[in-house]
Amino acid sequence: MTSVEIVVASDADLAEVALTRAEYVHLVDSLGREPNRLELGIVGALWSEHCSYKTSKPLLGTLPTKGPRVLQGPGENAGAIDIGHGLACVFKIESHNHPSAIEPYQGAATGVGGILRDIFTMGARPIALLDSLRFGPLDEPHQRHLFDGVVAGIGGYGNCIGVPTVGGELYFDESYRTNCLVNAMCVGIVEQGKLTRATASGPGNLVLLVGADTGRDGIHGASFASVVLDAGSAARRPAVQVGNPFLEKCLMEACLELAGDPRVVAMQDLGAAGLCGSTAELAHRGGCGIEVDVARASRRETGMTPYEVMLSESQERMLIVAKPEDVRSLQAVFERWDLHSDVVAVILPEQRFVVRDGTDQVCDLPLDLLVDGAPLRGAPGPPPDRPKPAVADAAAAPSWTPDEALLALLGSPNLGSRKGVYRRYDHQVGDATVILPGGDAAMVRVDGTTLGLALATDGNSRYTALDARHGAMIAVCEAARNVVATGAKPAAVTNCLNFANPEHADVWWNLYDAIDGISAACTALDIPVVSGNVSLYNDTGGTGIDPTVVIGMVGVINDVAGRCTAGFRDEGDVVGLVGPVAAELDGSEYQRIAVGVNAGSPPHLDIDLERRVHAFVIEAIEADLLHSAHDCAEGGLAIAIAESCLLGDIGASVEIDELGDAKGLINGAAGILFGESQSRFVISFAREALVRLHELAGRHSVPLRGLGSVGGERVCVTQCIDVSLADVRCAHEGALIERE
Amino acid sequence: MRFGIAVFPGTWSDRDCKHAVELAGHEAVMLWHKDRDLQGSDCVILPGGFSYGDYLRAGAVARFAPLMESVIEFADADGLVWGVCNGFQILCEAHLLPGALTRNSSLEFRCAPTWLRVETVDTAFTGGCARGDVLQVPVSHGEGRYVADEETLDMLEREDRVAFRYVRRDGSAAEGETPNGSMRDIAGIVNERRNVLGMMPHPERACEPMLGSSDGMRLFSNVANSVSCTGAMPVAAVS
Amino acid sequence: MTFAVEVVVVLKPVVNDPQGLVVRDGLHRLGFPEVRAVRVGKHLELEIEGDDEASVRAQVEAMCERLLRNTVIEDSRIGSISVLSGSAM
Amino acid sequence: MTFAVEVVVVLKPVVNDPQGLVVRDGLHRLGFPEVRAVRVGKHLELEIEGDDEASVRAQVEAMCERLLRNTVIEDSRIGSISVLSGSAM
Ligand SMILES: Nc1ncnc2c1ncn2[C@@H]1O[C@H](COP(=O)(O)OP(=O)(O)O)[C@@H](O)[C@H]1O
Ligand SMILES: [Mg+2]
Repeated sequence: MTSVEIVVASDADLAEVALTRAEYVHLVDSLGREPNRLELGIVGALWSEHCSYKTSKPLLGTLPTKGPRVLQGPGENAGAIDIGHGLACVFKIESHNHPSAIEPYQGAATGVGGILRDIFTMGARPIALLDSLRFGPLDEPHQRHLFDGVVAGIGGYGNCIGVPTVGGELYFDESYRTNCLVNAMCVGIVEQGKLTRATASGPGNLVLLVGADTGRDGIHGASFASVVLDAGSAARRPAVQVGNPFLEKCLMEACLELAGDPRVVAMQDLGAAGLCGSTAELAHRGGCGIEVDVARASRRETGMTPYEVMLSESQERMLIVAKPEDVRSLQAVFERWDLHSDVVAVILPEQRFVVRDGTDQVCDLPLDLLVDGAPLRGAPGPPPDRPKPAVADAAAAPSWTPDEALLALLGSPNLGSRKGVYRRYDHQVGDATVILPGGDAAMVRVDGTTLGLALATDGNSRYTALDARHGAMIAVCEAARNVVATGAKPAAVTNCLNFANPEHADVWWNLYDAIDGISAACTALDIPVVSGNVSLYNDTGGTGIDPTVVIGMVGVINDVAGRCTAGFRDEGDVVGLVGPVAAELDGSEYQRIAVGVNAGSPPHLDIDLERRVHAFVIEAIEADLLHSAHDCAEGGLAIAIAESCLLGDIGASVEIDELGDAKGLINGAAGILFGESQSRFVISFAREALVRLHELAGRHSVPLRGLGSVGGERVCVTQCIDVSLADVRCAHEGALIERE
Repeated sequence: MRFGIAVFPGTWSDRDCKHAVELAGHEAVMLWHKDRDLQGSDCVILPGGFSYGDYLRAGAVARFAPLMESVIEFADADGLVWGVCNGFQILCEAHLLPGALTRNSSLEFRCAPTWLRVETVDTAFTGGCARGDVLQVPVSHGEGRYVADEETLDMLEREDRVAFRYVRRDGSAAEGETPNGSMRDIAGIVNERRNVLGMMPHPERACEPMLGSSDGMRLFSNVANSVSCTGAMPVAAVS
Repeated sequence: MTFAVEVVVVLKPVVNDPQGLVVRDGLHRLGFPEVRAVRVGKHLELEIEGDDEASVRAQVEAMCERLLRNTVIEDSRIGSISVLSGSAM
Repeated sequence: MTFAVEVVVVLKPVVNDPQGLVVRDGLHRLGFPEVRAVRVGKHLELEIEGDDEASVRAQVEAMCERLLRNTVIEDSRIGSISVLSGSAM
C-alpha cells in the first residue's frame, strides 16, 4: 500500500516516540502488520499521555459534569454553560508546564495562544484570561528568571491580542524547583446558536488549514509533555515554538466572523500533535475518516518530510471543514485578514486515517485505533502506605512578636501583593473589568446585559501534598469562596491536574484521590465540571512536584451593580467573621515561614457548613447588607483583615475573644491569628445591618460574629497586633521585589 | 456627530472606543485599514492595540495603510484626528506629530491608573477643561516613553502644544515618576494646527464610574461640543 | 540573483537606551565589571532579488528611510552584502 | 585599553520569526516585492576594558553564553572588535 519503508521498531525508535514495547506490540497486533515510520510517529503522538489521557481517562469519569446550566461538558475544545440572555460562557484551563521550563517566555506565551484558540474555535469571543503559576523559591536566580520570563510571556501574548488577563495565582514552593507550572485559563462568550463544534461530518467535505505556515516547530511536543524531563530534554529543544500573537489576533477575528456561519461544518484548532492530532480528532468525533495530503500544506521551511509536517506544532493554525462549493467564499473571509489557507484534507466515509504526500500514500491507519486505541493504564500498584507526616514542632518557630509575624507573612512571596505581576498584564482592555485584580475573584461584565462573571483560579498544593483528596476538596471550596465573595453564584468549574510521574504508585493514587476530592466537593456544592486538562510527568531527575490541583471557577451575578469587593469601605462599619475560629496551623503559610515545614493534616473541612456559608454570603450581598466580603485563606484571619484594610485603604481594629489575654504567639495564639481554618469570610457592614445579618446567619446555621470596626490608619488586634497601615503596605508591596 | 474609528489588524481598542462614543450619545463608524473612505467622520480616532503586532516598532507598518493616506489628507484639511496609545505611536511614525515613543524605561508593560494634568485648553479635545484639571485615565502599554530632542521639547512647550502631563494623584508634578519615563512627563501632544492629538493613556477606558473613572468622557464631550460649535468639518477624503 | 544584506539599526547617540543599561547592569552582576557601556540595536537580515550589488544597496537604503528605521531616533547602516547561491525561486 | 565590540544575536534558523514576516510583508506593501525573506535579530555594541583583543573576545563569548543570547532559541556571533581611543575612565 505504501512506498514508505517499514521497519521493526527498535528500542531507540520507541523511545523517540515515547511508546512502550507493550504498546507497540498491541499496535502491531491490532494492525496485523508493522507500522511504517510515519505511522509509528503518528501513533506515538496520539497515544502520548498528553493526547490520549491513557492514565487519567479512567479516573476522570467520576467527575460530576451535568447540571441545568451545562451546554457542553468535557470532550470538546472547551466547556460551555448557559448564562441566560441566550448566551453561553465557554471556558477551559490548560497547562504549558514543560515548554515553559525550557523557554519561559515562549512557553508561557504559546500556552496563552493555545488556550485562546480552544475558546474561539467554539465560536466564542475570549473576554478574559487567568494564569496560575508555580515556581521554586524566588530568591534563587534561576527561579527569578523563570518567573520573569513566564510573566513577560503571558503578558506578551495576552496584551498583544487584546484579551485582558484579569486574575490568576502565584505560589513559590520547593517542590517546583525543577518543574515550574504554567496553567492558563480563558473565558469566552458566544450566542448559544453560534456555538461551534469540532465534529467533522459529510464525506467529501474539504478541510482548510488556515493561518501560519508550517515549520519544524515543536516536533514531538505532545510526547515531550508525556515524559520525565532529563538531561536529554535540552536535546529536544527544537521543540520550542515561538508564538505570533498578531497572527492569532487576525485568525481569531476571522474565525469569530464565521461563528454560526452555516458554511462552516466544523472548526478545530491545532494544538498538541499538530496536524495529525487535530485531523484525527475532528474526524473521529464525527464518526468518519480523513485523508490528509501533506504536499498541500504551506511550509515555512524547505525540505520538510511528511513526518515533520504531520507532527509540527507550529502555532496559530486552524482547521475549517466545509462543503467543496463553500471553500472559495470562506477563503475570501480569511484573505480579508491577510490569512493564507490551503485545502489539505478531505473527509472520508469510512473511519480511516490516511496521509498522502502528493500521489504517494504514506499512512493508512484505522482511526479508532489511533484515537481511542491506546491501552489504558491502571494503577501501577496498590495504594502505598502513607504515614501521616509528623505534626510540626511549634517550638522551632522564631520568637516573633505578633506584629513581626504579620509583616513577615504579608511580605512573603506567597502572600505578598501581586501588583508587580498584574500591572504587566493589560487587565482592562474590553472595558468590562468591573472588579480589578488584587482582591478575590475578578469580575467582567457581559456586554449587552447586566450580567457579571466572577472568575478565579485556586489550588493550594501544601494541602494536597498532605492529603490529596482533602486538599482537592479545599481547592474547589476556596475557588468557590473567591467567587462568592463578589456576590456571584458559582456556576461551573474547569480544572488542571498537575502531577508527577504516574508510573509511581504514590503519584497515581494521589491523582486518584485528588479527582475523588474534586468530585466530592463539586457534587456537594452542586457545581459541575465542564472542562479541564491533565499534566503528568512533572518530574525531573526523580524529583516530582507535589500534587497540584488548580481549580478555575466561573460564577454568575445577575446584576453587576450589586457586586461586592474585598476592601473595607466606610469608617465605623462593623468588621465581622463568618465561619469558625479554630487554631489549625498544619499546612499553613505560617508553618512554612515560621517552622519551615509542611506537616500534619490540612485544615478541617465541613463541606456542608461550606455550602451554607456560601448561601449566607450570597444572600447577604444580594440583600445589599455587606460593604465588603473577603475570603479568609492563606495566612488566616489576621492576614485577611490586613488585606481588607489594604484594599480599602483604611484601618481596622478588632478583638478576638479566643486570644484571651495572650500577649505573644503562644498558647494557640498563632493558630488563631494565622491558622487557615476553612469556610470563612471577613465581612464589613453598617451597624444597622447587624440584626438582619444575625437573623440571616441563624437561618443558614452559620456562625457569625462581630470582631470590631473599620477606621483609622492602623491594623489592630486587641493586645496582640498594632501596626500602621503604611508599614503593612510597605511589607505587602515589597514581597516580589528582587533584593540584591 | 460621527466618530470614525480606524481598525488595523492588531487593533483592539476599536470596540472600547465604539462603546465610549456610543455611551456619549454619538455615532461610531469603523474604518477598515484597507479602505480609503472616512465615511463622513467628524473626528477620526486611531485606537490602541498592536497594529501589525507592533513588530519592528509600534506603529511603523500601520502608517502606510491605505486608510492612513486619507487620514493624513483629512488632518491636513484641519480634520480632527485623535490617536490613543498605538494611535499616538502611528501619528509619530507618520510624522503628523513630532518625536517618537520608545520602550518604557522599566522595560516592562504597564497597565495602571494614571493622573493627567490638562496643560492646554486650546484644542478641540481639551476645550471644555480648565488648565490644571486632573483626569484619572489608565495606561496600558509597553512602548510609551515619549522622546524628542530638546529643541522639539522646547518648541512644544513654547507653542503650548503639550496636551497632558503625568502627575501624581494629588496633582503635583510627577518629576519623572511616570509609567514609562517620558521626557518632561509628557503624556499627550498636539500638532502645530492643534487638530491632531496623540496621547498614551486610554480615555475610552475611563468613561464609566463602574470602570474606575469617568474622566475620559470629558474628552469625548469636548470633541463633540467643538464640532457642533464650529459646524461643518472638512469633507472626509474619499477615493 | 539573490543577495543577503545585513542592516543594522541603532538608536541615535543622544537617545537614551534603557535596555542597554539593563544589559550592562546584568553583565556587572554576572561578574563582568569591565563592561563600560552597552547599546542595543536591531540587526536585520534581508534576502533580496536584484541585478547587482549597487542596485540592491540603493533599494535597501530606500527601505531604511521608509520603514526599517525611525528617522527621528534611529540611524541605520548597511553591513555586508553577499550573493546567495542559487537564483530566484 | 577600551575596546568596542559588536555582537549580533539572531534566532536559530529553524525558529519561527514572526517579526521578520511582518517586516517582509510591510516591505512588499511599500513596493519592495523583491524582498524574499527578512529575519530580525539584535545588534549589541559593548564598550569594554581589556588588555588585548584575544582576552576581550573570550570575555564577550562568555557574556553571550551567560546573558546576551537566549541559548535555547538564539545564536550569537562577535562582529568587529576595535580599540577605542582613550583608556579607562
Ligand atoms: N499570576 C497572577 N496573574 C494575575 N493575577 C494574579 C496572579 N496571581 C494573583 N493574582 C491576582 O491577585 C489577587 C490575589 O491573589 P491570591 O493571593 O492568589 O488570592 P487568593 O489567595 O484570595 O486566592 C487576585 O486578584 C488574583 O487574581
Ligand atoms: Mg481569595
